[in-house]
Amino acid sequence: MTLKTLLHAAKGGFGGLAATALLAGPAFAQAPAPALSEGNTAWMIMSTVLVLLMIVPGLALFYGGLVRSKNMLSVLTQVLAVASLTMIIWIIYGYSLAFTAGNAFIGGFSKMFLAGVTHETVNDGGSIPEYVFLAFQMTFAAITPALIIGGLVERTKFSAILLFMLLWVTFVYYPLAHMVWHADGYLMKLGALDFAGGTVVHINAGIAALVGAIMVGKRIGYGKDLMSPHSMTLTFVGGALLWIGWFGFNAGSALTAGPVAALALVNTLVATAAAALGWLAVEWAAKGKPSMLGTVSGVIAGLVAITPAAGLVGPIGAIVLGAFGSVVAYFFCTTVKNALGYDDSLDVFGIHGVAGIVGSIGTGIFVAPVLGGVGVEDYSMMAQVWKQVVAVVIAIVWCGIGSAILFKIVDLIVGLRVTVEREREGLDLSEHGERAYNM
Amino acid sequence: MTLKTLLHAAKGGFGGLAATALLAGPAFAQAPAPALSEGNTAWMIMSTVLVLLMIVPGLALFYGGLVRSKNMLSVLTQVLAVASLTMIIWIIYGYSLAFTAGNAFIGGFSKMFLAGVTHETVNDGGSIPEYVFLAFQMTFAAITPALIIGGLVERTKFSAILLFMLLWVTFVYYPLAHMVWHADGYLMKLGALDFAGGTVVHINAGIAALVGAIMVGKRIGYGKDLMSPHSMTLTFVGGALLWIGWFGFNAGSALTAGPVAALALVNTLVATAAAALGWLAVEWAAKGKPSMLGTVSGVIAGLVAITPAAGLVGPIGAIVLGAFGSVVAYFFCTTVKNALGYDDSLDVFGIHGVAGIVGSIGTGIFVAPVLGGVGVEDYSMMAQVWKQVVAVVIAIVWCGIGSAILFKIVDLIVGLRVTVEREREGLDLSEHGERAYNM
Amino acid sequence: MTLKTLLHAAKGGFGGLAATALLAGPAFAQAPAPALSEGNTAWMIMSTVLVLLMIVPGLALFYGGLVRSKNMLSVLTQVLAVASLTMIIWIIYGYSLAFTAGNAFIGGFSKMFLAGVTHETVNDGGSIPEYVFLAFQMTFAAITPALIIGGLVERTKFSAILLFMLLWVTFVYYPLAHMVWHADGYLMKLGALDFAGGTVVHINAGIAALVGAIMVGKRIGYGKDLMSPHSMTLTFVGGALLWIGWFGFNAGSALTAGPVAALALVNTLVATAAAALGWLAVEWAAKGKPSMLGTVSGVIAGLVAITPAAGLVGPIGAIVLGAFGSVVAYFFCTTVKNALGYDDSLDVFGIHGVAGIVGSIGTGIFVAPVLGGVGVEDYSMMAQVWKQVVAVVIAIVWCGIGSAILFKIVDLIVGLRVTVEREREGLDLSEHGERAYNM
Amino acid sequence: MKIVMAIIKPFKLDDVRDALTGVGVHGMTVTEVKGYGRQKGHTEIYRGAEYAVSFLPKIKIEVAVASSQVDMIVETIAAAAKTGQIGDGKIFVLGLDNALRIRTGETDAAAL
Amino acid sequence: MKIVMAIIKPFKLDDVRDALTGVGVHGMTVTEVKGYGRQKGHTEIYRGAEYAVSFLPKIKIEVAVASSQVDMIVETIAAAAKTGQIGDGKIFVLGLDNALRIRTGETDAAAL
Amino acid sequence: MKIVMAIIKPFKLDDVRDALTGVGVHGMTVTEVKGYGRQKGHTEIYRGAEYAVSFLPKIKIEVAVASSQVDMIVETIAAAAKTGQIGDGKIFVLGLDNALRIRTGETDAAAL
Ligand SMILES: Nc1ncnc2c1ncn2[C@@H]1O[C@H](COP(=O)(O)OP(=O)(O)O)[C@@H](O)[C@H]1O
Ligand SMILES: Nc1ncnc2c1ncn2[C@@H]1O[C@H](COP(=O)(O)OP(=O)(O)O)[C@@H](O)[C@H]1O
Ligand SMILES: Nc1ncnc2c1ncn2[C@@H]1O[C@H](COP(=O)(O)OP(=O)(O)O)[C@@H](O)[C@H]1O
Repeated sequence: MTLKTLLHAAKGGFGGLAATALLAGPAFAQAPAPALSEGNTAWMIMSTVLVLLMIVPGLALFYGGLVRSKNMLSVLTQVLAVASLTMIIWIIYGYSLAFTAGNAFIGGFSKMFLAGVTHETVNDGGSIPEYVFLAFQMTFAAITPALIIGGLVERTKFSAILLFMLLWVTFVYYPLAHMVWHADGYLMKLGALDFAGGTVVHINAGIAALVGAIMVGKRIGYGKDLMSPHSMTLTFVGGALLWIGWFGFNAGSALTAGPVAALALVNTLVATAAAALGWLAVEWAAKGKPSMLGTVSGVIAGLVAITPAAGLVGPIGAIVLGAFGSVVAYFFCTTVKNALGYDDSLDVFGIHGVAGIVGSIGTGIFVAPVLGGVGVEDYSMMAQVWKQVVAVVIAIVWCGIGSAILFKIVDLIVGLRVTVEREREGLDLSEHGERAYNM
Repeated sequence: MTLKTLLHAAKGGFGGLAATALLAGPAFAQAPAPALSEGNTAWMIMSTVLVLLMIVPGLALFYGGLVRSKNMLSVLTQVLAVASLTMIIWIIYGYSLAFTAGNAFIGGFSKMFLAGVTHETVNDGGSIPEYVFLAFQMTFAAITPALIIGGLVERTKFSAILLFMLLWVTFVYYPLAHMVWHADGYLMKLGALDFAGGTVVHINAGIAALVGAIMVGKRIGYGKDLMSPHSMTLTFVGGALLWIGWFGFNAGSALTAGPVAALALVNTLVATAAAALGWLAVEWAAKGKPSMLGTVSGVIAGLVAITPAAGLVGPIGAIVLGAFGSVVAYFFCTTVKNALGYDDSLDVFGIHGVAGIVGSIGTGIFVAPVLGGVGVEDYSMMAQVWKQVVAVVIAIVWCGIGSAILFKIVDLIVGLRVTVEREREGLDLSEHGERAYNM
Repeated sequence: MTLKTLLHAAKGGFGGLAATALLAGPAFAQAPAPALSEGNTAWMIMSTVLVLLMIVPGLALFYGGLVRSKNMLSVLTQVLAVASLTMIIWIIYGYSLAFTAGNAFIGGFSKMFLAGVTHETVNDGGSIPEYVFLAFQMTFAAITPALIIGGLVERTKFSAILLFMLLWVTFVYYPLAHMVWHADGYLMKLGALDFAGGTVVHINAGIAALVGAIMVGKRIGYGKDLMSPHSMTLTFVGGALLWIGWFGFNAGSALTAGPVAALALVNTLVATAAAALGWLAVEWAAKGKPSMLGTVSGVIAGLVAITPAAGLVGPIGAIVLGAFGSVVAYFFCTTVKNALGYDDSLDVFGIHGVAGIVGSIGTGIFVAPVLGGVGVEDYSMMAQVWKQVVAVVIAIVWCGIGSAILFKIVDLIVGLRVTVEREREGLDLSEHGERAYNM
Repeated sequence: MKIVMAIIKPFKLDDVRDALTGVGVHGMTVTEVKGYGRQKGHTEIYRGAEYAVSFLPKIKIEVAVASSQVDMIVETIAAAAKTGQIGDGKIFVLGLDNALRIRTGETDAAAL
Repeated sequence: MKIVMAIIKPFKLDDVRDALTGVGVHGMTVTEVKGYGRQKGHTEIYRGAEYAVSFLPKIKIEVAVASSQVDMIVETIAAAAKTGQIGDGKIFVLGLDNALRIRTGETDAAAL
Repeated sequence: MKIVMAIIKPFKLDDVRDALTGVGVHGMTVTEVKGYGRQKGHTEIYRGAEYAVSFLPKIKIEVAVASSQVDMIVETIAAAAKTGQIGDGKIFVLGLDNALRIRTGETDAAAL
């Protein structure tokens, strides 16, 4: 059995899910019966926990280490509060809007407050409880808005961030998730590939952060004052935990503990390693010194680049994709950003947006069996790359316009930015009444 | 099949265990044969590792970040040493006292030094090796004494802490664990619900810490000197890792990777998110600023509140329980504690004790099928709440009296408190001969 | 069924693998069919992730916290870059050299670039995808060189470290892994026991670090200047995460989620706890104060000592082995090192080398069924201990000579050491152009 | 005018600050320093390495005052900072030629 | 010679450094300090505990200068450090008897 | 009496402390400071952002001494702190009007 029918067989679930049934080699062929699998359930519970680990403490530390110490707690609080808020919304209407039948762009309200979800309902593949499936997806819907924070740090009001994220998941994230991952979704039907969330999560967050960085404006003293990261150690820890958690994100997107997850596991190791070495090498060549922050930035860029491709390309394809995504992201973070002058403070666009685009388009290339990929039915590289480009463009446009409107609305309601005095004092004291360190 | 017979079917094991067999929906009904399940075993090994993650580095950092830097290492050492000590005791006689037949209050000595435990013995449900079951329970018996440390920090002798914990697990923890989780146990027979350890772990630790805080006395300068936490960042990391590890604690208490664990997974996500938002909201309203420490304190309060209920209530019940537990804990930590003037330094009672009580009693309410819970046989809300109250009162009385006696004994033998000079110098130097930071 | 035929039944795989099939008790006997197991796969994916967690952030923090803050980032970058580099080499030729047929000392090139590895290939036991097996082994091949860094910190060139590690895995690690873990391997055939890598990983890394420490020379000011660890907190966190991740290392080496993993789980808990208490106790007795660093050092020593024995000895044997390994390591780190005067900066030899030797030889003793071990066919304590000694000696000689030659080569090509000015300024600024902290 | 520079034990800072406020001093500048003196330090042990640490944490307080107030202020600080144990610290008085308040441009006594 | 010691707001350090470089001062020593004065502090809350923090972060700059340059340098610092808001800080001038450059042994004005 | 204030390279602290102890000085106060001077700083790069850091870590040592001892002490410090490379630092001597040992109330020379 081959993988040719991969995406067209998807029946209302997650891209990776359908993949699993189809990837089944001989060893697996006896057991695709729609019974709960304790092994798959064990893996998917862990995957859910791993994605939560990416958010707290992973992302919170990765971002927090990069700001000045007077704003550390604001970052930590924002990440935690945004994740908490979007988890509750997920239960109320998010899961329903993203994963129930509706039209090509959005689901319905039939599962609001998890109506109809019980111990006995299972996911579409049938091998894990629906509770696990919705919890796993919940963490995706929570990390994506949290990623956006990186473009807004050190100057944005806490209230503005909460309000924006509430609106953004509703009007930008849930529709895009529906388009990409639901059987009726526009991009799913188109045949665009996104194994674990390259468009829905990374391009989406990258674009929103870029729009936000521009609309909120630069930090006081940007480009003039020393704004060195207050703790590179914490950034390292956060980056490392993002890598660790990303195995839940990528290999978990198989929704089973089988060969697809296995391939995603290997790819999430080697694409990342290659990306770390890639950034390190170009930086060493270009600036004379290979930096820790560069190496860790490469790690993240590699993880982003392999996300849409994790269960679809071979390990050598993964190495190439990771290294290439990393080098392109390096170029954006160091050259393009400075040239254009916007203050995407923690490079959400430069890393997640850029490597996400590279990965999404590259998936269309490296999925080719001749390049070691698993292939899709009637594969033609040109056609597949075109579908990938369409998906990327739709994500950029949808998110770009949506985010701009929502930032404007939030600005009108609560105001986006703190006062100059508060910004200078630091958000920890002015917005949260605490200090991070009292050594 | 319903869950009505839940607790009465428990046959010598853990509350959650019996639940599993009974929760089996159609998909599961074919497979309750008493064979080892690799999926369940995989999940339970991970759950054990996750609970260990709660202790080190989770709890150690959560507590350590809150003390002054001169006492940081004392907290880390205490947590690690107490966990190590109680793990060894668990092998020697703890497992036997807690989980073998005896009377309604304590087990026997038949499994001292793990006598009779082999590769071939399994847990009562039959699906995981007994080694895994006893390792999982070992981590519970290790984290509970470690929690108590929070009431004693910055002034208690290291030797006193070790001696107290040795006595305390023997005379307070093992009996209570037996009463609640063994088939012969008094509270198990009574029908009190405690899915993952609300009474045994949290109320128990909270009360012991309160007694300890009072008997050891206030720190020098308490209420007068600035005692701000030395690193809120570490407290955040610790809190986040507690959340991560708590999935092992709660969903692991299902002892299987099936629908019960799935429900506990969802509840441990949403109760916590709701609790974080709950504390944040009341603090914002009451003090004008939502703090990071408040949000993380809400996380812990929510986790504590959902612990006894994790596999028993529905997600909406979990949200209510989490938010409510958090708000009540807020009130205790900020108002009641100051009014009464005891120095429960890191709010073990205020958070674990208080939210534990809220959760234990709330479990009796939200387990109601009409409120989305899984129900118990012959459920009546009044009756069930009464059983829960009895269990709470027994835990409080047993632990309160026991702890007071043991603290007194330890005071007589080695003395509870370091000298004023040592306290002022900091326990790191005076008790351990090291400093935490040399930047 | 007993375990007597344990090692002789190994058919081309990992020691622990064969063990599993044989350990099967009654409950297991029905299911040893060579089909993929979702439960085993779930556990082995998690084990792989756990070993990665040992490297980043685990080992990086454990080591990083012990250096002065001016060298913090150099340690973090070295660990991350070395792991990344050796992962890519693993794909190119490492896996092939270690795990394909060849002669008794090295494998062949048949699986270069993972040739022939597909979705459908499985490990030798047949229950997990080959992708998972090779990913798991990849993390072992990455952590071992990373461990060596501890002997070289604060003075070695970044380029020298990368080049050395590239050569070292090729000429020292892959051959030794092949000898110990491949069916044709010299030490496998000899019948030497190494459950999870006592010789291949720990003795190997310990010896290489010792050779490196001597050949690179002492740090400027060693033995004279205050070189206190810059953050004991980070060392604690790293040590704790090493413990957490080590469950993947040890229990994962069973390659299945069954009774062998269960035993390794228990042993990895209790040997470590005993070792922590062991170091704490001797230090308290000898120096008057039990230190945090001592307790954590005990943790690592215990983990190292139990590594070769994890699935082979009983829990009581594990306690003895852990405590003994810890005390011997204490003696080396505090007395022998000072007497001999070499600057094995972070005690890689003192802990990994020494406890690794104790554990390897002790495995030959405590595997005895009469001491609670699982036994091997035709067991005789003298004979088995002799085999263990032979394995240890071969590892020491092979690694000692190989490492010395490779360090010499690297010295000739790029030079081992930075200039005095760069060393004094700190490697973070001089080699990486960054500072770790800007508080 | 004079600058009174006191080296005290860290835990006495609040007492000294309160005492100074009590006698009408409403400005001071504080620095974390390390002191070496008769008070003996401690030994730290990190695995095999033992270090005798002879520098102890101290607080330096600098107060600019009118010359007429110097004695009173020195006494106030001394009284508040005293524990009677070795390591209590020193008070030094230095000459101060000029003072300026940046915000207003006021000088000398008016600037304090 | 004199030592000019200025206590300023932290975010003004770069401005002051640039201004001093502009008038030919090429050496200075900077210390992180905490200041107590008219500028009111803030309140921090950690769960139940509220602390009024009255010491605020400030930067102390010390510049040794020839006596003839003192006024110019005080003015330069004052101009660069001024925001007009409370807490801008102080400038103190102290007498300096001798100066020595360790590297060369040069003394007094030549050492600066 | 005088206050000798030396700005030195951090890694020279132990040498200077030992040299001072050698000539009978048994008290000093040490502060971590940042120095700006002829010694050029370094460049740090954090992704796209390059910062030229001109303040370098230095150590400030303050020793109160009897006037008669000043020259000897200045020489001792200078000798111990010297590497001959740019950035070795300065030694400043300031006048000291009074000194007091808080513990005993001893003043002036007896307080040192
Ligand atoms: N000659 C000195 N110059 C500057 N500071 C000093 C001098 N002597 C002591 N100090 C400071 O005063 C502190 C207390 O001095 P010490 O001799 O320990 O105790 P005591 O003042 O009680 O005799 C020292 O830690 C140091 O900071
Ligand atoms: N008498 C003083 N002696 C030493 N430092 C002082 C004195 N008064 C004020 N300072 C320093 O100057 C800073 C600013 O003083 P403050 O009274 O707050 O504002 P302003 O200078 O605008 O009146 C203080 O934080 C403190 O560091
Ligand atoms: N005019 C000055 N006033 C105060 N401190 C100074 C002055 N000039 C230099 N320093 C201090 O002395 C240190 C060394 O000075 P620098 O010019 O770099 O080297 P050198 O002393 O060898 O000429 C500086 O880092 C600074 O801390």
